[in-house]
Amino acid sequence: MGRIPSLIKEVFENVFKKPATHMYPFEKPDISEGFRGRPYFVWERCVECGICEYVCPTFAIKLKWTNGRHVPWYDMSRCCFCHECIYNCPSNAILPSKDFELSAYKKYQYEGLPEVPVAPFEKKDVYKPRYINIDYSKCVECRLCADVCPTHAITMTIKDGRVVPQYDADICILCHKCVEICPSEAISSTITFPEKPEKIPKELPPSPLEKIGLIRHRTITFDRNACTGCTLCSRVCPTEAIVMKEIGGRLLPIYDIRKCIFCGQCYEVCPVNAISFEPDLPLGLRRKKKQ
Amino acid sequence: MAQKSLNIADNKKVVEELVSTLKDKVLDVKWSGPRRVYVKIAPHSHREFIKWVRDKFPNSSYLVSIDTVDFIDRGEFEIRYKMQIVHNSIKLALIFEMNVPRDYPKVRTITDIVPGAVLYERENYEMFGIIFEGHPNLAKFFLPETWPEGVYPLRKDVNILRKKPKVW
Amino acid sequence: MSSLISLVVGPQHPALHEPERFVFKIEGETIVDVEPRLGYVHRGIEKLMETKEHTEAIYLAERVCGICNVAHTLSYGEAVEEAAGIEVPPRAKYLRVIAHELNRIHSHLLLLGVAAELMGFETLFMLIWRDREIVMKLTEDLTGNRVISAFVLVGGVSRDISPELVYKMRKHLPKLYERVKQYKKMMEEDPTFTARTVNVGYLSKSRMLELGGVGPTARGSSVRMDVRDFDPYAAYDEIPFNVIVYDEGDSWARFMVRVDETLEAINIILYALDHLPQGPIRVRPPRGFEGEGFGRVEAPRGEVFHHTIWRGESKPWRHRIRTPTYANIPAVCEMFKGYHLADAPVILGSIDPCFSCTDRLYVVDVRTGEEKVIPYWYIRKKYWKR
Amino acid sequence: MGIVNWARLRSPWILHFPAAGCNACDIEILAALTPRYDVERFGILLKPSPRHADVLIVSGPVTEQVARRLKRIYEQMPEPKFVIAVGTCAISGNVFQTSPFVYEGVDKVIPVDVYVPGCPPRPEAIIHGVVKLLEKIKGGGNGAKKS
Repeated sequence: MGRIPSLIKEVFENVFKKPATHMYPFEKPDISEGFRGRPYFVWERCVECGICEYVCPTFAIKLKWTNGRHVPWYDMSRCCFCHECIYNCPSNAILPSKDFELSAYKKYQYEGLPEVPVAPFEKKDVYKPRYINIDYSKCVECRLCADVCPTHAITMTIKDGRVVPQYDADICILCHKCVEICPSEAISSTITFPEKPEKIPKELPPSPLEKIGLIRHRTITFDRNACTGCTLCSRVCPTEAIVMKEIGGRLLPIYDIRKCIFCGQCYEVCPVNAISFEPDLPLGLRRKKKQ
Repeated sequence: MAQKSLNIADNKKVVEELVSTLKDKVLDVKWSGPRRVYVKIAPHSHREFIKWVRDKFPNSSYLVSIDTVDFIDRGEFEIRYKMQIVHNSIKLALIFEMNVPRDYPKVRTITDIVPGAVLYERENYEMFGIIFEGHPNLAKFFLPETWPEGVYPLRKDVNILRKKPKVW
Repeated sequence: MSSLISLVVGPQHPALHEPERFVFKIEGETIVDVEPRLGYVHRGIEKLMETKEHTEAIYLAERVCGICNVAHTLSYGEAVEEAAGIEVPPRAKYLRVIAHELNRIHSHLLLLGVAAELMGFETLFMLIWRDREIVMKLTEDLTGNRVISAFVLVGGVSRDISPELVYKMRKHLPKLYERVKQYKKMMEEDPTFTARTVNVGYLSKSRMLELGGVGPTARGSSVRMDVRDFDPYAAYDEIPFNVIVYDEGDSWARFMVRVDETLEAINIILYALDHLPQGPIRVRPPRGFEGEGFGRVEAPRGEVFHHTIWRGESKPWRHRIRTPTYANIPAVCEMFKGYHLADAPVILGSIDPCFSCTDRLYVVDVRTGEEKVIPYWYIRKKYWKR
Repeated sequence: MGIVNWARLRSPWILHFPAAGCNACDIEILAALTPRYDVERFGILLKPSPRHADVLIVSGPVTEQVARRLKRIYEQMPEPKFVIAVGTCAISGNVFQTSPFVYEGVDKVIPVDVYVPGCPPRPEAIIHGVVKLLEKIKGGGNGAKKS
């Protein structure tokens, strides 16, 4: 029994020490400097970019149309306090705090939003601080901007023989994804744009590709009489620009130029040569066609 | 540090020996770093490889995991057996990749060679529907009793998520 | 064999801290066979991983297991970084080591306390948990939360260490070292502890390798395997440390491995603080890439293993997670056999079970029954894409 | 406020049910019992059996398999009974929301009296939640009406 005293000694030492207990509700809790507590949103600074909604792993932040602004609604009952939104906010509109006493009786107390104040730029008689400005003389019609746009504010349309992006300022949340991705720097954000831009200008400048002698292949034509309705073209199409539809008892391809990327796969795969390019593919890009 | 000594030549020697022993069954060898090697093996030859490793290093190798990748575009499953060897200066992770046709996923079990593979095989049966012939108890382990027969959740063509994921 | 009785323990049972079920087949008081049933904690993480980008998925990986969360995020990070071909800055590597080892200390002390409680040794439980608060405070200072740290991100770490915190760690960790040494002495000598653990749950080395046990469970049976040693990640190839191996193979050895590892972890942290390089703490990872990556990490319970396959999209094609408790279940089922039912909690405790790690794959809900019918167009689309 | 209610306020007995969580909340609840925070100051006692408990603490996301067991445990508790949902997973499902098989919160299965958000909540936050529940009982919450 000579082995027990190691613990007995320990116990007796602790009898005369100060208790280790932290008397929490009656005493101020000891919280570290960088503790991740509840995030607070500063509406005056918010530029409505939507990045916080994108990075949130738990769907706790949702952009909603409130009082004429796209502001983030924060649902604390879903928040996992990872502070990813705070690290990513471009305008420091979300502030960390050390609040942890968040318990409540009802779940709806966590949702909702205080009254959204007037955005600072509205006071200066500016409708919105920034717009996306598209320079059509630089646009190479690659449709990357339409692909990345989260709210479909940029969509592709056909005008003056070009497939160009059109911009809807009302839906745009100014996330600047299109500015980042544009390969030809045709999209830029303007700080002092006075008024809402048109969806698409009335007259389009010529395409930059034509200046250097390249011709964009703009049309694919389908010879409906020759078509057998085999659906091969709709299957190979990578962008689902060709859809098969039953017209007059026959299965015929319906073609959407706004989705087409002119890859030529349908042209290559068609067994009866019913698909043709106009103008024809340049020599370097022309594929060998089996007869 | 003595225990951190790593001899890459020794690692290579092991793989060369493996390839020379089971020459016709090895389809491809791919190194990813000095300690990891992917060995593509012929269908239904996994037992020989694992037996070889276990017999050669009985006191210094173990089975890390068995898992499956669903290559739905190629129409086949890829079963991966991961082994680890730690023997003096040999520190090698071996990954045996084996293709199995998607419409007839049936392989022999390895539980008689490595008894610890029981749970991994059950899991792969449950999640991908791969049948391990000769397994002592190929029953449900994770999924509850109400789960319908013939639906294997980790296959790519099974879509059971509730909310749509974000579009960005 | 007529006296064979099946005894169901769980899912809710005072000796188990998580919902799982064990069916013990007992003859008199002796356990003859055991059949585990997991799946109560099954959340479908591997399927969810395929729908998330790495910015979100790192938080999902963190919640595979809350106790060894740094091991899981580190493993996920290592895997994705290997797939994307990113090199992490050296300072971030050292900070990862510090967070990882703090996590290990807290997990081992947690288990030793819980094990003492399972043996009815309440005093030791309370004493260990009191000293564990030192680590919790340091973790909170470093990462911003006591348990779930959100510290490791893909490409680096989320925040830097301050000079005051370095000073604080150097001050408090040697104190903790002394305390843990005291507990080690207690566990070696105290009859309350040794009577319940020595020669209980024995498993030999060769059997352990056959069953594929990992981590402290295997190292208690003189299997000299530690991922930090044979496949070093983060900054472990520059940091000297010892691999703790005990030869006894019983529950006592498994507990002692953990005590010694706690001491070793404190040494590693102090070494890392002395050799902390300067520089940035994070690089930006790309969004979509192609590649395959491994993340193998020695978590407190054993080897955590993430394997990820990316095929050029912003989401992984397949993400595989192998957790340590899952590998240890065949071993623990073997350990139960031949011992008394009263020893079962101690044997189970000696592998440090973590069932939330284990049941990560899938879970069923009756409400969505109709959604399980796979629409034809979905298959068709998947097949005909490219 | 009857004498029974007074007694209940002085010493609520707690049953901790860990649902399919990641253990982080569980160890924080356990940490609240240990010397540093010591909830036994308020007479709170952790009980292993649902028959003895007044308050059920649920942590972690509720899966279908756990939901049935949770319901059974809730039914076994004597009246009046109170439920505290600890952690974001127990309130709304947290990162597992997209998984079709995790309920979005405990309140889809059993009624909840107090929610304690946090991932995981600090032990202080859990104590705060318990204190808030005691206030509710004192102020004539659903428990007082039933008894």
